Amino acid sequence: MATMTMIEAIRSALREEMARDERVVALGQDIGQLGGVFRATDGLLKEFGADRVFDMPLAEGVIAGSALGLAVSGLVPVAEIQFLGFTHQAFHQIAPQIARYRYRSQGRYNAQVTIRTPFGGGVRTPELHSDAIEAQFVQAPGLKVVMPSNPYDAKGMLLEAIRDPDPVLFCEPLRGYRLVKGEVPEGDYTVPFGQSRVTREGSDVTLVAWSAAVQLAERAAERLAEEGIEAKVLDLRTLVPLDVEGLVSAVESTGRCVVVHEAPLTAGFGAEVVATLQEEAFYSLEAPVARVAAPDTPYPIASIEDYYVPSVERVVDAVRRTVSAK
Amino acid sequence: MATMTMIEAIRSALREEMARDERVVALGQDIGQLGGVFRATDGLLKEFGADRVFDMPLAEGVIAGSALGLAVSGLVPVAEIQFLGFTHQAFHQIAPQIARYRYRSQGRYNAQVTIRTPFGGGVRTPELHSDAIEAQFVQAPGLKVVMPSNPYDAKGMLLEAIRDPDPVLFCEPLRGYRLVKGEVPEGDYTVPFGQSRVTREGSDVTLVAWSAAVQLAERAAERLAEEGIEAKVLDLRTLVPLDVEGLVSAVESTGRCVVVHEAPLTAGFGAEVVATLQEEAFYSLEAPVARVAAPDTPYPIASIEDYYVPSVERVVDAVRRTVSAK
Amino acid sequence: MTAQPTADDPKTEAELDLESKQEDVERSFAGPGERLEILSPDGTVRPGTEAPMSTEQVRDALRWMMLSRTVDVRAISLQRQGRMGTFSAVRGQEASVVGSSFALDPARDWIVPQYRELPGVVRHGFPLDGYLLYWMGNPAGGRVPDGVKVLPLQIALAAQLPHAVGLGWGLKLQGSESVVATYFGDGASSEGDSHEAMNLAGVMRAPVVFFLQNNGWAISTPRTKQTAAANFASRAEGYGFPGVIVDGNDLFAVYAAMREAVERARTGGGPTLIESQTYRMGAHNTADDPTRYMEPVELSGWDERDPIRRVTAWLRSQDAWDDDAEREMQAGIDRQVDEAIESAEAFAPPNPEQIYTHVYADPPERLRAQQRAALDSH
Amino acid sequence: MTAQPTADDPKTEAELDLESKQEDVERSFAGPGERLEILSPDGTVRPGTEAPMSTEQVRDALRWMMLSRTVDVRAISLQRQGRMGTFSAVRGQEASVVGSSFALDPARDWIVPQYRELPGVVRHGFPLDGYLLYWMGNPAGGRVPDGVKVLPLQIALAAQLPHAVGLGWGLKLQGSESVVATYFGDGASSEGDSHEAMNLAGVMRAPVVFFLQNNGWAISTPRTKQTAAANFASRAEGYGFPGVIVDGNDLFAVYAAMREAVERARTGGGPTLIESQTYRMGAHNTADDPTRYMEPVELSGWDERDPIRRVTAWLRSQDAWDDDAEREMQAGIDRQVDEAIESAEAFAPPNPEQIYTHVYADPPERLRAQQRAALDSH
Ligand SMILES: Cc1ncc(C[n+]2csc(CCOP(=O)(O)OP(=O)(O)O)c2C)c(N)n1
Ligand SMILES: Cc1ncc(C[n+]2csc(CCOP(=O)(O)OP(=O)(O)O)c2C)c(N)n1
Ligand SMILES: [Mg+2]
Ligand SMILES: [Mg+2]
Repeated sequence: MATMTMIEAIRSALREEMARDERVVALGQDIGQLGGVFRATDGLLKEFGADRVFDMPLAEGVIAGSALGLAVSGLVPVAEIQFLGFTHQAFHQIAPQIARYRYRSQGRYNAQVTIRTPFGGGVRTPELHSDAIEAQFVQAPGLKVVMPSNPYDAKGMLLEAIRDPDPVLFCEPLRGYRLVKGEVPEGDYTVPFGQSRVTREGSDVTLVAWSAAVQLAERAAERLAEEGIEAKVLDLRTLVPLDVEGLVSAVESTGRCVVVHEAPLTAGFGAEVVATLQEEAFYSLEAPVARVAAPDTPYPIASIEDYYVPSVERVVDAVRRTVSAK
Repeated sequence: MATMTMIEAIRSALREEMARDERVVALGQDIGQLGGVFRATDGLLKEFGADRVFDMPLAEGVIAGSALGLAVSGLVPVAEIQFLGFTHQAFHQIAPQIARYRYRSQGRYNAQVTIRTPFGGGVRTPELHSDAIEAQFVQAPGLKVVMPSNPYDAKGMLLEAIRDPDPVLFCEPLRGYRLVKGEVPEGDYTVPFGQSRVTREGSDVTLVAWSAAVQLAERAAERLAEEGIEAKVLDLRTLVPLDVEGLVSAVESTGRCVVVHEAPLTAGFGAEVVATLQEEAFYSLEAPVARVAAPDTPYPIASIEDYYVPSVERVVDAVRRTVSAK
Repeated sequence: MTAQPTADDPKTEAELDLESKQEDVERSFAGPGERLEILSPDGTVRPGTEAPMSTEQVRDALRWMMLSRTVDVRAISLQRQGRMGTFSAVRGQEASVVGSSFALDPARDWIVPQYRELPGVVRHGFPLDGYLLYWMGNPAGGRVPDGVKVLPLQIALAAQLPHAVGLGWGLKLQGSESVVATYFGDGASSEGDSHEAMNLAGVMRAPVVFFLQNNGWAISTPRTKQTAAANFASRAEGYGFPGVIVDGNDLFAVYAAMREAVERARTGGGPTLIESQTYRMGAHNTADDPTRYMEPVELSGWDERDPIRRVTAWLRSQDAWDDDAEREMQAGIDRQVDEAIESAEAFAPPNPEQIYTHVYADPPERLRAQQRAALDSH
Repeated sequence: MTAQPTADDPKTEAELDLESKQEDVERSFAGPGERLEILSPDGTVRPGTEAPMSTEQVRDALRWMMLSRTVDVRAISLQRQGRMGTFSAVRGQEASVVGSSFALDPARDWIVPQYRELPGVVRHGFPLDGYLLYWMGNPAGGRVPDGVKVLPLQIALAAQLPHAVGLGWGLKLQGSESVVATYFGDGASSEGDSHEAMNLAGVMRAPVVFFLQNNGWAISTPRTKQTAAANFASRAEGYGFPGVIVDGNDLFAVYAAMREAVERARTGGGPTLIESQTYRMGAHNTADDPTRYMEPVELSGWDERDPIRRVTAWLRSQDAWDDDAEREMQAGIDRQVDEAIESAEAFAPPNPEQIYTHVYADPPERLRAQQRAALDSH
């Protein structure tokens, strides 16, 4: 096992899978010669050549839409959209086209398409680069929405995504690209979708998070431990499919829950987490499930983003209120 | 007061406001000579002329995006997108552009833009015409999302929308266009946003709905009354702004709640309703809030749509379970 | 506002509008002198040109054109009887659709349709009963049979174009000699997808023929409100590949232009944009009322340009057609259409369970639970 | 796969790629013989053309160009010191931006920018300190002062183009004689928004000038991977209005072409697409490392085409420029830039409350509550 950053884990998944399966092709803006604006695809052009790694025109809609066509032709495309905020430009191809192609064709065609895209705040990017709009893709049945939080999952889930016969939106936490490190096996392994993971045990409250918010929850849990509150941290890992069972049992075991996400509060995926818990674990809940999220405003400009993205303090506060409720 | 259908009420709001305020212009596909595919704009071209009513090229993105420019120029555009399912094509102009223009410009410019668009099932339209994707616009801070269920509200809320200095997505229930009739005042009146309305009193359970689902909830309530269950029906009317107070007090008064919507269950706006109730009315809830929604699949083809869109039976079933819980 | 109609004479605007609309319709046929035309309205071949198809091929093409017209009539009547959903007729565009499809090889080439190409996709292998089933609202109609190289009909206009480019590009990467023909309308051409797709096709030299059916209308919107360009074919230059205009009511011109484009694509020459200038001889679909926006002359005046009439006139001039032949062919077509309708109507009725199938290869547990719950309650 | 590099010689591909990339760069300057060029690299006016600006105007334009270059240098160094966020330099495109803006009247015309037009929007009235404030990440920098006819900088490429069209069209409807100039890059031109906007502008004959700065690159993507078209100006024909190509490093050509386009728009002649063929003489922005994709020759070899050098050479030939004049002007610019940076850095520091303001005129109660809660906790 080697220690890798998120970006290294992603790059190694791409490299290995392209070597293993010659149907895999990579496409996106600046992914060739430059190796991607974050170097996720660094070296791929050199290793696999210009017939498998494509610098695309600046048009997200056709990056997504042509990936569907490539899949129908028999290839296995892995597309990069430079930032999740620019999937807005491809929304009409992702939600009503790629996600529905199996359904529309009643199983004749499937869209084995992976769309990789970074998102999330805290790194002082210009407008629209940090938008956490993952929940908007959850209402696109047919699509899977995958949210790795660490290098191990990033590699294993990216391999799973590329091999999944159905389309996957694979969201990468920008902030974690170089900051989050972890052990990553060299060879082939996959992390199945729909299986959440407890990253820290605790009996007083369950913190539910995904992507970069997992580290936030863990930091909050450390802080809480100092004051004697033991928080369990649950990494959802995938929003679609949602691990209802894992979620429910993690929360039932503590009776209290705080959901943490980077997207604005209203209609963020946290709402679904709460609604699901409320339906499935109603009688185990000892206090209202709290949500710690960004406010209902656009992502602000760099100098004030730290007041926007949920902080350890806000999580700690919410947990304190939740454990003391009733 | 005259009795009007939904479509007549909408048309009368457009006509009256265009007569009252010469800055108001209408634009959209087939809205001129044809009067719109549902005749919402019938007669406007003749009455107000080709300098205020515009048949647009077939491009939803620029219908929305140019409406923002028209607003900046000093006009008050009312754009029609032929079906909500085709706002997918305009998503990149609505969510990250129109909705954020006031914020981006720190108040220098505002997008006084109304986007009218029909949606909803039960009328045997081709694919994509019935999609209920309203929740996807709730995560677009800066935008208001308005969901009239009846002619009175349709007119009053459309007038409110056109005069609102901020952008409004105004979703019209396709199924109700000609079916739903009601009393509508002739002259000028507005229905303020963020005020839900109890359309039927009841003490056993509260049904929360918006748009065409309100009539569904009402029919279910009638059926339930026959078996002695008294259901209150709450019409949310607007998703943004959300009337948290009205919602909470309507549900607190019954202690039980069922949310009904046409969109797929997972991450539909029903999730937000449940999450909000759970946060604000936790100690009043005597049973889990149930959600009656479409399944997590794309909108199906015409002949099976009646099994997809929530039915009176499904609402009645859910209420029975909810009132007998505990 | 400038140039606003005076309140007391609002009609002027409407009148002006109608006049300009009539001009529009004419204008959309005024090619820049470079429109490919072979078969004249009177059925003669224009001087200096020649028929690009054999008499046998022409008879075969005529059969597809007549079949298409027959299906239109029957489908509209089925719709009126409540036996069919919304239906978009091909009437007027038969030469455009059939002529272009005849240049394709169903064994290796692909069609990526919009929704108004019935005889083309059926000739390519999509069964007629399945096609009708789709418009009857049966989910089974959505399934293109295995081996048939046609993608699903597209309702979101122009969204098929990026798919066609990806498909063609992918086939080329895999060393195939297949060509992808994708269809779209004058209306669809205004969508951003149309631009992004053609531009990418140019960059990748994808073997794609963009077949733009300019039928003068997008529902009620005339061509001149769709674009200020003199024609659509000129867009191709901006993508680095050839654009050609053909008389879309001329079977020979359409076929010849398509054959050349397909050949170019097949031999590595990249994409072509073909603007087929044709005319929608009727309503947009069964829900549309064209009298609201078309003049009676527009609705009837196109009969002389009827693409079918031209072909029969030519066949007659070749002594390869007469009333008997016509009766016989029509009778055969009627039987075929009857059978297809019967077969579609006899098809297994739709099943609510089909809502849940083909969403995912391996559905999330939550979706399985929804399916179980629904089946319990039905 | 066809044409895949053999596994044992993977370098061939990379080498081939580099070669073709160098060709690309050259090709993006090979206009089709119709490129407007007035001022040669050596500072002389080409035979048969004449300077379209007075010496005074040229000196003024030069000042804006030098200001721009000075801001670039200072901003990059501020960024390295952590006093400024990501910054996109104008270097190499000064003639393109300044020349085009000089044809606009700040009192009535509008600029709808992308993000690489600093001297243009500042000349139009956007204060330099406010501009810097924006890139320093202060929300106040987003506010265009009242009365200044500039829309906010746009980060989502090409999304500004529909706004520009709506603005121009709306102004025309209200009887104004204002013209809207909108800027976008060769990269942005591939977005669907670019097509939809230009097409609508044609239909509405909106008084809009589409000023496409083809600087050869979109981050690392060379022009020839952006489109297979020989040039971008040819797209205009497909929208029914004129398209022109200018040497974008030639202040006179840019100004002359823009002046004509603005005049056409102002007098009801509708839109124009101007392709300004220029060159990004450096990194995409402060986060970019162009040595990964540009050859050293590409990075340095453009100095002789430096748009500033040409203008000073011309002024010298007119005896209107010398080393003293240059020193003096540079000193004044340095003072101005110092002051702007000082003023930006002295600006009221950002306030977390600004997260909540300007979202709505009348914020929903829930947002107010979020704001109250946040303020309690800070
Ligand atoms: C993205 C999108 N917007 C709007 C519609 C509604 N609509 C259906 S057909 C049509 C007109 C299409 O015109 P054209 O592309 O010329 O094709 P034609 O019907 O003439 O064959 C419209 C606006 C749609 N189906 N898709
Ligand atoms: C819709 C969108 N996609 C991607 C990006 C990321 N991005 C920022 S600048 C850039 C290149 C822009 O190239 P061009 O339009 O030529 O402008 P230039 O930077 O050369 O001035 C890209 C891809 C973006 N900002 N917006
Ligand atoms: Mg058409
Ligand atoms: Mg560029």
